Amino acid sequence: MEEKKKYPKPSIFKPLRHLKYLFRKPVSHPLDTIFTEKNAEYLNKNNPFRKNKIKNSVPRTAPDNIRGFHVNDWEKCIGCGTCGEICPTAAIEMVPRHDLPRVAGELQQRPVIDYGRCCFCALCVDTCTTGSLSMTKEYVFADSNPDSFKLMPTETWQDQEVELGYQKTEVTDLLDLKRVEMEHIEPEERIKSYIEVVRGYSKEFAKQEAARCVECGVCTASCPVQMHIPQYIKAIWEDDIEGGLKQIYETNPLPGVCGRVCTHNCETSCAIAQRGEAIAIRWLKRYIIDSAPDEMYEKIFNEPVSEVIEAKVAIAGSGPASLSTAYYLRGLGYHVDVFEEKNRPGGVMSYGAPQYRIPDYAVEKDINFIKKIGVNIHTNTRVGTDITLEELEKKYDAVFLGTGFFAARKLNIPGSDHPDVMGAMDFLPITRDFARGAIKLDEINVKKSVVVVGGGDVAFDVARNCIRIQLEKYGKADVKLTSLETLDILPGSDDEYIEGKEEGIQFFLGNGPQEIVVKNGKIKGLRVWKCTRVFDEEGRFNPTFDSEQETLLEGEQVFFSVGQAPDYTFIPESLKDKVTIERGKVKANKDGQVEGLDWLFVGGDIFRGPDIITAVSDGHRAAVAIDDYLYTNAKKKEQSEYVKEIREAIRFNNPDLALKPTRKRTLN
Amino acid sequence: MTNSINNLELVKELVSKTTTILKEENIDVQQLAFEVNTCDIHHVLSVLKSAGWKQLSYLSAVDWPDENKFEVVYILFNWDKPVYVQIRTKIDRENPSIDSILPIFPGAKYYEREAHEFFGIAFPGNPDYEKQLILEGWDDIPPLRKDFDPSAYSDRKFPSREYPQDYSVTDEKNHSLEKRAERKARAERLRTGGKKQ
Amino acid sequence: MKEMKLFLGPQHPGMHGNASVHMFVDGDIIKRSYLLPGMLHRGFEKQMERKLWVNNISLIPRVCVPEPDINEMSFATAAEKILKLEVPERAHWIRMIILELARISAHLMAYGGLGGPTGNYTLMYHAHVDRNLILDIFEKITGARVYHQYIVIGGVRQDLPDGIEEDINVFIDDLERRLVEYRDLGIDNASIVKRIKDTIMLPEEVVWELGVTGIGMRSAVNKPYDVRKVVPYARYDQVEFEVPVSDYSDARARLDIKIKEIQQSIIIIRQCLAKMPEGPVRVKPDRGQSMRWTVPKGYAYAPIESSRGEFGYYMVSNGGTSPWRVGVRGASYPQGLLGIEKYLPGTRIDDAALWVDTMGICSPEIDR
Amino acid sequence: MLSTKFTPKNKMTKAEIDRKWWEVGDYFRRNSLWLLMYCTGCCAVELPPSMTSAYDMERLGMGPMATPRQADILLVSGYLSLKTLRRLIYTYEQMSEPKYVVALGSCPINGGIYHDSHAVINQLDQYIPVDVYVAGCMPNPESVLNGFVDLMEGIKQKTMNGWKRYHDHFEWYKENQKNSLGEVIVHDEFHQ
Repeated sequence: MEEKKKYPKPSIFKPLRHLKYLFRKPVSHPLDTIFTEKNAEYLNKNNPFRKNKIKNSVPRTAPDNIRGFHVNDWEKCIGCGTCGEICPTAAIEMVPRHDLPRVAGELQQRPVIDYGRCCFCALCVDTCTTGSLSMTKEYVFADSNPDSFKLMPTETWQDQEVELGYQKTEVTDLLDLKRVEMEHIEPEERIKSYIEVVRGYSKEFAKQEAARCVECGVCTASCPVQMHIPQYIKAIWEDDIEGGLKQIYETNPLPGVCGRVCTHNCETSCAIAQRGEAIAIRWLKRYIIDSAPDEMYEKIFNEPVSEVIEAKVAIAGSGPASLSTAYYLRGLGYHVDVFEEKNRPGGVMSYGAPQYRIPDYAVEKDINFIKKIGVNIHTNTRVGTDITLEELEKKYDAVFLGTGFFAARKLNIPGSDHPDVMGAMDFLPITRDFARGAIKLDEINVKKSVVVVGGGDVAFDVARNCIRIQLEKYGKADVKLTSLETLDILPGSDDEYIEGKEEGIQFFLGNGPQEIVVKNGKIKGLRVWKCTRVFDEEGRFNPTFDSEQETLLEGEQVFFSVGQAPDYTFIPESLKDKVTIERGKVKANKDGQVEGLDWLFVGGDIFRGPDIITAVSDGHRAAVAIDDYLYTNAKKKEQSEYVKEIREAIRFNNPDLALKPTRKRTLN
Repeated sequence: MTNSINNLELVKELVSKTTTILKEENIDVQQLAFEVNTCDIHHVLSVLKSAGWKQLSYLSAVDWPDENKFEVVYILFNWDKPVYVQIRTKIDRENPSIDSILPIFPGAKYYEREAHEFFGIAFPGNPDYEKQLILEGWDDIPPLRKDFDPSAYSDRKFPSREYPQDYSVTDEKNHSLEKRAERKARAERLRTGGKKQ
Repeated sequence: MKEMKLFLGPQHPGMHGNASVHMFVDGDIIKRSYLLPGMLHRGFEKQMERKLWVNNISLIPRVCVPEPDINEMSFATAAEKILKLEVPERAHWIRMIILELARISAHLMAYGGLGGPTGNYTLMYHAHVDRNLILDIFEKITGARVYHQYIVIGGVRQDLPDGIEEDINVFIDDLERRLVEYRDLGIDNASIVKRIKDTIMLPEEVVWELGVTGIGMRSAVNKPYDVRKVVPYARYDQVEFEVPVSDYSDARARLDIKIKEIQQSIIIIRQCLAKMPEGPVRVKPDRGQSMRWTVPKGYAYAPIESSRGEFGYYMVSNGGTSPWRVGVRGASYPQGLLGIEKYLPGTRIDDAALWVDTMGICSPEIDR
Repeated sequence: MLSTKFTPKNKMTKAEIDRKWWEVGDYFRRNSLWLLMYCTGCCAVELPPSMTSAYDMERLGMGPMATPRQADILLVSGYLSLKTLRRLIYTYEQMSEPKYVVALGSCPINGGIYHDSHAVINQLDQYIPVDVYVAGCMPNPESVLNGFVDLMEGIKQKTMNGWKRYHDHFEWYKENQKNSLGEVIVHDEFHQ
């Protein structure tokens, strides 16, 4: 450092050139682009020399994507709380708002933001499931009271309509709106056999799908049994199959079945479905069941429940409602006998839904566990013929009826008495037995061309079964499906429609059948009129037709899938007048206890309907109600701590009535 | 840099000649990581320094409570042969101590003081390592250890605001949210280990 | 003569940021000195471990306040190194524009900061007005003036808004013209030069002893030791720029390099705007919703050239939803702590503020 | 009217005279506020634009002041770590009265993003009284300036009396300071 650096000789005049800025326009922002109106008013009044200088003052308008204070569109917001979950500063708290209506897919709560925490990162906006939350261009807020910084965002900011600033775009979105592709067997392949259509997730894909869940739990309220959906999805993501299995069995004893054929109201109300594809909740449940080894099941009830309560319950039928009742009663500590008329238990699971949707091994896996915990299932025993209801009443302390809607219903139109006209519930059990190999192909009466009437899932089951049988029998398929409802109000699920279409069903939607045309003792086809409306203004079923638009759907056979009917022949004369039956369903209280007959409980189709998962919930409620009815008078009721715990869990999880989600059609 | 591959080879050769390498990682084309025995640290660092890696970019520690170890990290850099070299070594978590590298890199002085302050690692050889640097009047375990919970500490020492207004509208008869929370808590209890994320 | 203790900061107009230089002086000459850091300690490294990968973007810009973007960039690159994630091409170029604008703004702030210790307030006013224009551009691009939270793992948060190229071009053209004025007012101003030349020298040996990087190092060793050149990140290997150097490191030389670097940054931004391709700007690091993003196990160190030197995040991931450990290598660590302790003694009291200013000492990144 | 007692018209009590003088003082004070230049946290980075030509705070009669004894406003710009809080209390107690505290950003209100940090306090008004809070993280210069005008208006309306509260509740403030800081004054190698 001895020699000092020589710099070019600096000038003393050069800096003076800056004097030119004296004559330039000032760069300062004018006062009227800084202050709010209130503060401008103060400044105007305060200075005696510059009175009313600042006019129409508004703080500078911010650019388009500025992250200012929040607004929340309450019409759109569903109270899922994802904003609060992601908030890095824990500034967002969800507060209960019971003044909001309680509907499916929404929670009665809304976010409140603490601006003493908020860091204006807008992650809440980016992750909002509905897109209701956004940020404004407002950024000025000062106050002397520190308590005034906790604000509930509504559509307005400080009661003013304001311009929106930062809003989420496709790029900034932090949710994963696309479902992880589920592998399906290709249509050409699957119609050749009864192989299961949906392959199920692999571990990797299941974890990816599970990672999409935001754990908001809006789904649970619309699930009839209120399963712990977010928690078991999280268990999958954390690779904790055992925990997931335990969580599932808390509320659903038929998860293998429900993982395949549930009506999945949960997915309809899923928060992700607000803007994207719902989480594949049903398939994730199936993933847990498929990947849980048999040994793991022992950990659900890790010691056999010996009969702790000396009371016996008989159950008529072995469908979902009956098996659910049996499972929970067994868990509560009762002796349970199930009577089934067919030679396999399962009811609609074994004889209704087709094999390609729900294979026998899945049904067996569920039922085996129910058997394993000590439920006795007596097959080939029909209540009413093999054993009467009166006998059951005498031998048992309580009786549960879950006999279902197993009779076919037909439309009363000309020609419907023809032998080639079949009802769905007559046909489906045959196909199921055929798929099992119990019936030969020749014994099935399916003609070369077929017309199916109905738009529900069952109609699709019939149609797709027909395709499979026709292909095997004749080498080619010809199935027409007609329903009153057009596609937008079709009761069947989207999956069924898509898959049915892929498999070659010809659709004639929006038509009302008028006559089955019979010539020379053979069916020629079905004459239909265009349906102009299905429901009247009050929303009641009241179809009208336009006779001008008439079509003849050609076919040699007609299947009616226009609903099922109960069969109450097993109810003896002595009880007939005590049981009230309204519109085919037994009248009972909320839990299924028949009025006037305290020992008799009902559930499933004959009580509430219409799907498997509701039947399971009926079963759970009935089991708890039966426990209430029997427990106080039971002779022996000492329990170990472990059994007490199980009983407590079952009673705790007793489901409320589900909220019905309003369905959004994604197809067009 | 065109010869970055050669530089990587050079470092690998240099380190493998000097010491036994427990683990080697190629992080990218200009970054290498070696895990070595604690006793070899000084040797490796001085060899690297004399080979041109004379800038100590970073020195710190990582806590691995499951293994009951602290991992001390040294990152060296050579501006002429641009390769970042991470040298790591694991030391015991109980009474952690590692000799100071001040004789090799004088610039390590404050890094070591900080590592002592935040992890409690002793650096014998560094005259000032026990003096407090960033914290003042600290009265708990060193804060960057995994078993220190800042949230609990904050709750204990610094009260949070309780706002008077809560915006809630509640209905005595409506228990849907409470029930939901109870169910959630129950389901959470059923979890069995699994992989902790 | 009796030794006397003086504090420079934390509350002192010549001090940048909330830190304190303790000096023991004899007359005007500093005998002993050290920095008292920690006034801005927030426990960042601990906080990062406790936040999700996605949440961290709202935390990290706060590590260094005058130039927040380098934190985002360093964090994102470190995570991308562990993830082995390919960032979309356009995102690289946008990142470079942001980083260079941030560098200009930090340099302007430091250059204007010279006004404090030397009493040249005109310079400070001019520099801050220009810096304010950069903040306005940032606000248009990212939605916030200072904490942009814009560079994220996998790219940038959103694409550039329409018409921003025009705004940037107008600004950098204007700034380029004004650079001459900045020289006139500052380093070529006779009164200032007299004050700053040959003060607080940094000899080459000291550089290696301290481990100083950045402008301090380049002004002393006369070699283009710039992370952008030596270990190029983003697309710095595809733009042409010079690294200004000097072989005589006094306060004036360092400020001279600052002005030259602003010039180079302008050149880089021009090239970026010209070469930037169209296309996507962001890829998600993982499937699923953001709160369940994970980064595989691994270690990475991501060095970035900040306005003060090599700035880097050392990141350790355990495969979870949050980082296991993030260590911050503050660029001003060596000159701020060891430099003040070892090298300030022997200089005059009034030069301490110049050291803090020209070496670029950013107290929040020392304290974290 | 029975009263014959004569009250001199122009005689004011001492308290009234004091009040009048305060009003006069307040008028000048609020039009010439001096801001203590103590950058305690990140929000300080928005102060240079507010002070320099871009937003030009001097149009409000405000300016930076280097020493606490001559300053009117203590600006708490953002979060406060424990170490700073200690110095802030020294500074606050050194300032001459009347003195006002303006807190910028989320952090002094309820901890902000550092609410769970081991080094940062959550509520500033536990330790010293605060007169105006400005929301934002960080607040734009516009918000800062609007906050200052709020303060002026408050001075006019005599609602900004945090410094009186500090006198009245001195024990309470000291108690809180002690609970969080341990000891307000430290003795270590840095402060021999």
